[in-house]
Amino acid sequence: MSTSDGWLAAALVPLLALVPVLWRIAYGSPKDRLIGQNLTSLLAGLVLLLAARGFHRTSYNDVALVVSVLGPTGTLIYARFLDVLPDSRLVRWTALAGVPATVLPLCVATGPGRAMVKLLLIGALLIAGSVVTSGRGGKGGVTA
Amino acid sequence: MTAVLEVLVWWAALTGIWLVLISTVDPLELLVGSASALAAAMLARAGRRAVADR
Amino acid sequence: MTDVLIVVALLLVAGAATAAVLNRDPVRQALVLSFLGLTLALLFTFLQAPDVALSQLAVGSAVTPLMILLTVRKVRRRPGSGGDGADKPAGRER
Amino acid sequence: MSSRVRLWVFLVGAAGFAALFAAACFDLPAFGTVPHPYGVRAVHAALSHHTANVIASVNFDLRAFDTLGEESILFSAVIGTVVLLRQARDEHRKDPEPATVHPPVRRFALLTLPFALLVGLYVIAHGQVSPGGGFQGGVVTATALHLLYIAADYRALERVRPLTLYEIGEAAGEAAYVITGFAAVLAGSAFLTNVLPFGTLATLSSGGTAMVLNAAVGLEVTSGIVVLLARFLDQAVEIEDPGEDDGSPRHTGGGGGNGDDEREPA
Amino acid sequence: MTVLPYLVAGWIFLIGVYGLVTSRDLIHAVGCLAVTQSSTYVLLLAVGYRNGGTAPVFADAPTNSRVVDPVVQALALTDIVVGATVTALLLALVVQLRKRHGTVDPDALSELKG
Repeated sequence: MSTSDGWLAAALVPLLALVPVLWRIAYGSPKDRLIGQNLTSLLAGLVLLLAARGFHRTSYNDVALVVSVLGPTGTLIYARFLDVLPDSRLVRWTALAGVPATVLPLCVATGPGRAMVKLLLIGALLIAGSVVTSGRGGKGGVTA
Repeated sequence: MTAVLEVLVWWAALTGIWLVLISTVDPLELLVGSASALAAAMLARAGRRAVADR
Repeated sequence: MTDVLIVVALLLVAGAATAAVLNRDPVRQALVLSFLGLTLALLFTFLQAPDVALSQLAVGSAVTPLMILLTVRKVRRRPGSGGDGADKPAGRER
Repeated sequence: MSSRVRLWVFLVGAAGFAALFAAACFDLPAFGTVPHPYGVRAVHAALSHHTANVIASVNFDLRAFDTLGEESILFSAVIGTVVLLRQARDEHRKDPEPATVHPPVRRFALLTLPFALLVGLYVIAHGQVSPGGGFQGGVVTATALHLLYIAADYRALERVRPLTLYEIGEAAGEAAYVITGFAAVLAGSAFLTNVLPFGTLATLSSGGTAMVLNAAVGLEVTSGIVVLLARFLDQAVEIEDPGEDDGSPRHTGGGGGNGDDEREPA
Repeated sequence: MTVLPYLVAGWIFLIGVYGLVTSRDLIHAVGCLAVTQSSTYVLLLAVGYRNGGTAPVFADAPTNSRVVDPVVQALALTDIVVGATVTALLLALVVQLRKRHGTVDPDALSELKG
């Protein structure tokens, strides 16, 4: 197994984690669905980062960048319309544990440079987005 | 005065981020980057004001 | 290894598409649709099409759901009329 | 046709389609093996025009005329939506109610707003270099603007979104595309021929007219999506039907409808 | 694996059309149409894929690398964005229908017409 296969195998972990998330989104309560949507964009971001490394294409990181920007936006839109922004320890801890566990090895493999700063930026955005959208006592807003 | 300062800070930060996003630096890239950063900086200020005094 | 990723992504997409159709309420469907959009983006990346993935991502994660949710809000707003109200506001026609 | 009959008609048709489609699938060249004569030629053509992103080259150079068609569909779809969702004579507008947003969400949205806009512009600008381009970046840019709706409410968004400007922007994008095409005619070639100098591969100035057309599409898509979402937001938030009561819009909807189970006490 | 992507595309198409046929809510039907649309993207990209190929974007790859087909990608790419605006047009039609006839149930609408 080559190193690029290793990265792709690592990408399989968050990808497979999407299967139970789909179940949650399809059958859960509104709260569960919103948590699921939040978790989806976070996991998708991680998959994309790992896959970019596995395919040896730094330009694929742009897709992860867009996920990290638009994912929380989508979650907040739903929160606004469903009027809940559920407190989710699952999302928070997935972000706080999963993102560093993904981004730091990637940074080591990339080596210092602009690409590394970009990776750190994407990681920071993913964490910030997830923490804000899974915060305690949050509400999407009363009316619009 | 504060307005200029606010936009300037945003502009500097965003130009820095642009430089991180791109892969090769050349003059045209810098020009486009600083112009985009300026637009985004103005929007940042306009957005903050629109939210602050409604 | 790429093949494994593609197969998993394909199955996820198929599952998400089925769930999107079987969720009859538009709001629920919008959530499943954005999941479908994200998994499609992943599949496209594995199929070496990052351009298409970006396109799908941009459209699927925020714009389409927002439009569906806004339509739902508009359509459900009127008082005293609901799903099967064929007979109710008939006088509204011009 | 009753829904039962319709379902049966569908099932018969679906069975036929499934059989034919499956047969066709097994006759297709196996996944991932087939040679791609067009693809190989497109790659050659793109590289000879110094465009690193072959997909952008196909869209804005090799098949630029086709993209003009696509862009026109987009343009007309936006116009159609604007016409359908305009304010009717018997409807009245009310001011959108101000919303109170959870402070961390507001701060996050306000901080992400300029960054998301920058990312959108980055994706547009690098269409001919890295994955991205006017279509994708345009949607990201337009979405970025709506972070202000999330940060506060529709009123705040309306303050920084001069809609007329975006309506003009949409038309200007479409016009710029056509004018670039005719500029090639004036230069003595066919419509939409790539007549500008090609530049250096993988830099911002590469690709000749592909770069210009990409920017035109970026402008049009950004403005188009902003206009679209503005119309939907107007309808959902501001415009009221004649018979509508003035109560809170949120809880009045869907009497016997299928959506009230959606809401949980938060 | 050799036919799975094609079959998945076919499945997405069929399930989308099934949703359209049995839909009792036009907004739901528009969503199903979006699902049906996505089957074409899956089919196109599956046809364009080459084993061991990479994306035909040469900013960070040597120009002699083995690449997948760019033409189908270009087709899918524009259609996704244009498709979104067409979805918007359909949703606008739904809003109008609701205004005129007070319902978004297609069956009730055909009864109205008589």
